[in-house]
Amino acid sequence: MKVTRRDLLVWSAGAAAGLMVTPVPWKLLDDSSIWSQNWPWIPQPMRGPVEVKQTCCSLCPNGCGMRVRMAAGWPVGVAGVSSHPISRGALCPLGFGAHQLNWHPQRLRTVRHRGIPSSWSQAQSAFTRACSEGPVVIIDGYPGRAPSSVFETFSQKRGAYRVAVGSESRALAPYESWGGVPSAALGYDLENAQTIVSFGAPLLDGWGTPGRFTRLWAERAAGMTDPQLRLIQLEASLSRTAARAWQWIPLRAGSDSALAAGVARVLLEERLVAARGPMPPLTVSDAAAQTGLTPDAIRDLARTMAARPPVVAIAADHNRAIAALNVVLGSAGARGGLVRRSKRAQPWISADPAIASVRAMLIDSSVPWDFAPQTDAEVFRFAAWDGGSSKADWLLPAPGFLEELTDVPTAPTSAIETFAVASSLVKAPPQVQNAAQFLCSLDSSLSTTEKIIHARCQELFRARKGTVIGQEATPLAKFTSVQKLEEQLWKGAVWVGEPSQPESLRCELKEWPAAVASSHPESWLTRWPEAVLPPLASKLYTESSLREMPEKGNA
Amino acid sequence: MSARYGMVIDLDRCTGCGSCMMACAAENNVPPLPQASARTGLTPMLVRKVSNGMEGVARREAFIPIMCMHCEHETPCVRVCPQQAVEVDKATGIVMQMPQRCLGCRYCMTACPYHARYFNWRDPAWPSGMEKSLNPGVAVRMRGVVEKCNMCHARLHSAKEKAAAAGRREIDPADYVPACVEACPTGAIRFGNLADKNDPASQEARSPDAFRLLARIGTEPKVYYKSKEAWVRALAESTSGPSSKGASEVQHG
Amino acid sequence: MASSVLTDSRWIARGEERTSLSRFLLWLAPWAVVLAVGIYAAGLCLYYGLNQTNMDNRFAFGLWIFLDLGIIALGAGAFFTGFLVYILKRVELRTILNTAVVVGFICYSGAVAILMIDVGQPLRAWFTFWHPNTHSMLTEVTFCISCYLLVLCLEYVPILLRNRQLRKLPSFLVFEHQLHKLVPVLAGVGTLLSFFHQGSLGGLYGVLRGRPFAFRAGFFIWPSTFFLFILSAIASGPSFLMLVTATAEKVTGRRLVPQELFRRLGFISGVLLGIYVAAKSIDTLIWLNITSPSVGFAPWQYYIHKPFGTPILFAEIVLFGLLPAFLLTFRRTAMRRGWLLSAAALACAGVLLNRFVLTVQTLAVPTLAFDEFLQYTPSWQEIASFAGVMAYGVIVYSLSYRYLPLFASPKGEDTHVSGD
Amino acid sequence: MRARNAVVFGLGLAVALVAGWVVFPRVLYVQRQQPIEFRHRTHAEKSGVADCNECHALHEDGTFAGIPAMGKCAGCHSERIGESKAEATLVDNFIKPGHETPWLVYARQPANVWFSHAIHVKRARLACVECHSTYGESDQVRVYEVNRISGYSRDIWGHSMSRLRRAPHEGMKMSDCEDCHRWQNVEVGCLGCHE
Repeated sequence: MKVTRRDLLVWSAGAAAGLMVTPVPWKLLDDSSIWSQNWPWIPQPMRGPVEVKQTCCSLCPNGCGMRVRMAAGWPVGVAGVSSHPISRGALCPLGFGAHQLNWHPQRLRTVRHRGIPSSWSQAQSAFTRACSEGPVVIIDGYPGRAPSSVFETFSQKRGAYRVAVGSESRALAPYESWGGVPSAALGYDLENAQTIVSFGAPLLDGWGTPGRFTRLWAERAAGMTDPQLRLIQLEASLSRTAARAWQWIPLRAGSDSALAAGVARVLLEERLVAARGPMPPLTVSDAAAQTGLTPDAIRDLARTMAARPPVVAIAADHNRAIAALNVVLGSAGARGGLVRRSKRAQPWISADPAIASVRAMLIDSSVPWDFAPQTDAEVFRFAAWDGGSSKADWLLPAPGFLEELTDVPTAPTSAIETFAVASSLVKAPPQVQNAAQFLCSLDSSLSTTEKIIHARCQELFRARKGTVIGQEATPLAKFTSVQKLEEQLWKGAVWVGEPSQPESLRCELKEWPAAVASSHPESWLTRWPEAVLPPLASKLYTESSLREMPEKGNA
Repeated sequence: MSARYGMVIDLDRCTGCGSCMMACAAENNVPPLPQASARTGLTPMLVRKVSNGMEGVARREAFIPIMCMHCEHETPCVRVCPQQAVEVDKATGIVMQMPQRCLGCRYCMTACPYHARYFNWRDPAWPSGMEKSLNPGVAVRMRGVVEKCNMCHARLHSAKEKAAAAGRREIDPADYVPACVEACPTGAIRFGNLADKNDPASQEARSPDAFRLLARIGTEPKVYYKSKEAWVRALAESTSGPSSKGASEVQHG
Repeated sequence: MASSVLTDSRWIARGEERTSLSRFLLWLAPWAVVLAVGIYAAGLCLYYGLNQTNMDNRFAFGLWIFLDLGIIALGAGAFFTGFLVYILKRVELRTILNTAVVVGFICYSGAVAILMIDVGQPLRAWFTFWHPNTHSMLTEVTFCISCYLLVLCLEYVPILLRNRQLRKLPSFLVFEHQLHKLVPVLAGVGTLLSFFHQGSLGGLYGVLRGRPFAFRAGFFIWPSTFFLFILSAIASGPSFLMLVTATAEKVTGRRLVPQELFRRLGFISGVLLGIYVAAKSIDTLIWLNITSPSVGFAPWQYYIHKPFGTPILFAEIVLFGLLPAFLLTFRRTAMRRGWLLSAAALACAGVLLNRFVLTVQTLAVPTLAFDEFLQYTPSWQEIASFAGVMAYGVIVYSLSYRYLPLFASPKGEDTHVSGD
Repeated sequence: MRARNAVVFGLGLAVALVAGWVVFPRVLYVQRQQPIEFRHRTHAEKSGVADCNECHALHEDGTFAGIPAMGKCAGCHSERIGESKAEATLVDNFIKPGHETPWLVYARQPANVWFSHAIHVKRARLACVECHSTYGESDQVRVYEVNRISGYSRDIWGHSMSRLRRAPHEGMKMSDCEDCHRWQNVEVGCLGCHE
């Protein structure tokens, strides 16, 4: 039988009609749409048990309380802890994306020697050799922790221990020289201040522990025409803080010292304050000329400041004139001003970026990437993320977010002492260790971080002072054993010391400090110096134009 | 009981830090795509910087967080969606966007006066390994669909589940707080049930300082704003900028 | 000559004079290249997603939607001619009926093809049929356009089957004959469907409460743009048919339809355009003075953004509305082919401008006080895929012209007008 | 002529029907074996587990444990009990190295679905068998079938391609959820069940 073209057509018609009453077209239509809802190349969240852990953030020295949601053992979300006495439930914007940092494309996972993959044993032998050949400097960006103590002990015999701290801590240095109290023991008693005069300090934009001032400002100043807390921002440009301040006074960039001097002069001349310091050499009209303000504006500012004590001036950086203004105001060592929060803190020596005649330099991962030392020494830099420094001979992969055990000492600007423990909640990648572990592996006589934390807990327990704030606040005296205390701290509780004694800081100032050209860098949140940010932050700020991105693009 | 979830955002308290944006994006598994740009980005919560248009000492700036306003009446996006991928939930008043139903026609985006809807112009992607940090309560969207603020629905799910396990019908309000509200360091965002007269958010929404964006269009948005600053109110309530040269600092392009 | 080797005279209707196959292929070649590039661009959009376009979150609709709306309006000639011929019994328009069907088919299939690229998830487009939101204008558009495309296919098939070779299959001839009986019914159905989707396309923007530039008051559930779109579509449809035929005459060098038919089409177009302009003017006045101010938008603020100043409104109503309406109806100008065709072109440009204003200006104009005016430039992929659709149109039209009795009367007798 | 046409047409029809109803399902679904031969009944009888909840626990916060983690198995199977091959696989391949067993979950919904066992079990008081049938009393693991295109378990659509005959554990498509909700007068919005 001959198959004709016609047969083929009729057959196809039958097949087509038949196909319509089979599942084929309908199921394919359905399945293909379901396929498009579950494309295999779209990542899906992990399945697994969900739990919430409380800890403290150790990414910067401010140690905000953090609640970390974990799914299948990985952190999947971060929130603040509202019971935390300093951070009060807030985090900095970057904190909310911190759980993604460990997966950052710039994460360091292997030892690198001058850009070439190397190994820990080679790094160890290189460091041991360096130690035997000459002095070694260890630079710490987050002093006061248990690892810092490891660094100090190690460098006592072999070289020097130095710290590279942020501008907030540097702003406290003048009081150390005038009052003899280590700046590590000083803080601002913001909670009792009624007038806060900020010389360009980004108070509402990442200054100090973010939650502390923003919460305070929100409760006592936000949206009020006559706020309980007067925030006066003296700054050349309309920053985020200036935009929200009770008063914004734009002054010429870099003229903060002149303004401080001018204000101090008015205060003393008009006897608005009891004379506690020397008369600044600068006249009000000179100050006006330098700052671009009118002499009357400076007088008004001085009167406003004196009108609502306690008043405190906050410098953005190491500015001695502003510190001197606080002395004139009587705010150094007074309620609502600068206070000494700790009796135990040791003075530390700031790291000078130009360090010569050193054989080797070990930089801890807590040191920000903008600290780029000019030295001939062999540099061993620990870091969790490659921030793009070319200066390090050795790049050593350090634990990232929540990957290491550390204690969290008092935040730099805090008025009261705190102590917390950040335990290691996430398993670190195999090739990773921190500087303290590295040193302990070289010198077995060193106490490990764990032992130091244990010792500190015992010390706290013996002192029987302060309160432990966990699920609820418990006076430390009620703890029956150090184990109980440790258990609480490891679960994310915070120990809070007793209120500070303002009078224990006394500043002697013979003459007005010579003007130092102040160039306070923009807030780390306004223009990020660090190249490593949570990828979400990079994305969101690009899309919202809320903040300027670092010049060099990164993921 | 049928709730009407809404928010009151105190603009005088907003410092423009961006915590809400970060918390929102992290909660909702927004991909950190490196090709991000202001025009094709994905910001279910977007803080916009506005100014009074002046320069020098007279200049004032404020920040306005923009998100889905969860319009109650004639919800523009719900009316236009051809295949019911958006709806106003009867029980909560939340305007729900279902990316899995969406065909990506973007008609809802042209309908939304607040530009609070975002299209997935690209397939989502994370740096290798980062998918382990995804929130398990929120499904990742694929390219070609529209998404927006769903008022952190995953948190409502958890709250409901917790209530069911405890044998309760109603959720505990403390269990359901959207990520942006929780993250705001100044407590500028108040979240609550607007249908409940005793709810603090509902009371604040009725305060004389409260207003809504483009309220005259008549869509009854459930996100309120408040500010004591006259220029902020004038700018937010009016429909045209203070001057023809852009009042907005948000640079598009 | 190559044509002696390669010939397709078997397929060309008896008695028709057509250019040689090689010349024809030469004519098709550039269009085929454009089509190929268009398919490639469309493929890029489907494979990589819509990031290949320059659309963004504010400009969620771009070139594609504008041109879709435009060609669907211009394609309205198909249903309207059918309506005139079969419902209103204007038999003198029969000559142009096949052209109208082919042009309509091209416009609609092209528009649907572009829409399938334009949506982010084409695989889920059928959800509209399965989970329709009956309140949405887009649902109405989707249903009507897909149904009407089916109708156009059914109308196109009889024309296709009258090809010289295809006619040889006896069952095809029967099929064609049966289908042909259906054509008046199809014309009626098509009219109804078209009426609704042309209107819904206008409603698409008119209902946008959140876009006061587009939002219009209306009757019952339909905003005024619903009716304006129908009017402008049927006004420009005949003009577009006239332009297409005139272009075909120019390209082939033959007179295909009598000049009288052009005049008649022009007159229909002109009268409807006049009605449209009047309605549009009233609508604009109501919108500027009542609708828009009532939601807090002062009329001036729509027109402060260059290049969308008031001149564009003037152009839309007067230059591309009133003027062609006058030229098409006024006897002295309508008698002159040049004037007539220019007026038809103006009318078509006018409907395109209207669609442009409604799609693009609506999105460009800010709604929030702190929004800004935005601009958008289509990417090459957008332009190329649309150019591909145009090339597809030219190719389908050329093939239809060559192999099908386009200008024959639908009865099938060789009574077509062959010029020269 | 007509008869011939009818026969040819019928032939086409028949081929399509066979292809669509018989061949197509076999092509569309792939069969996969579970990693271990697991017997619900043995566990119920030998270890005295009476309640599904003992292994498939509902946590206090309402989250559902699903298939128990390795730790639960290791409670008894830290060393081999018995001689079976499955026992060896379990202990040597999973428990000792500490790997989770990659069970193929018959009722697995995609990531965009939020299903709360707590709400259905605690509030609506649905018994396990109403959705999962009597699989908990079975003596062997079923074959797991996966859809090649959508990646879904066959239980979601159900074994009957026409969806006309369905066992209780089959049919977990959205329309099935909707049907039950409609019967029970439970009104939920899209995001009531979607993530």
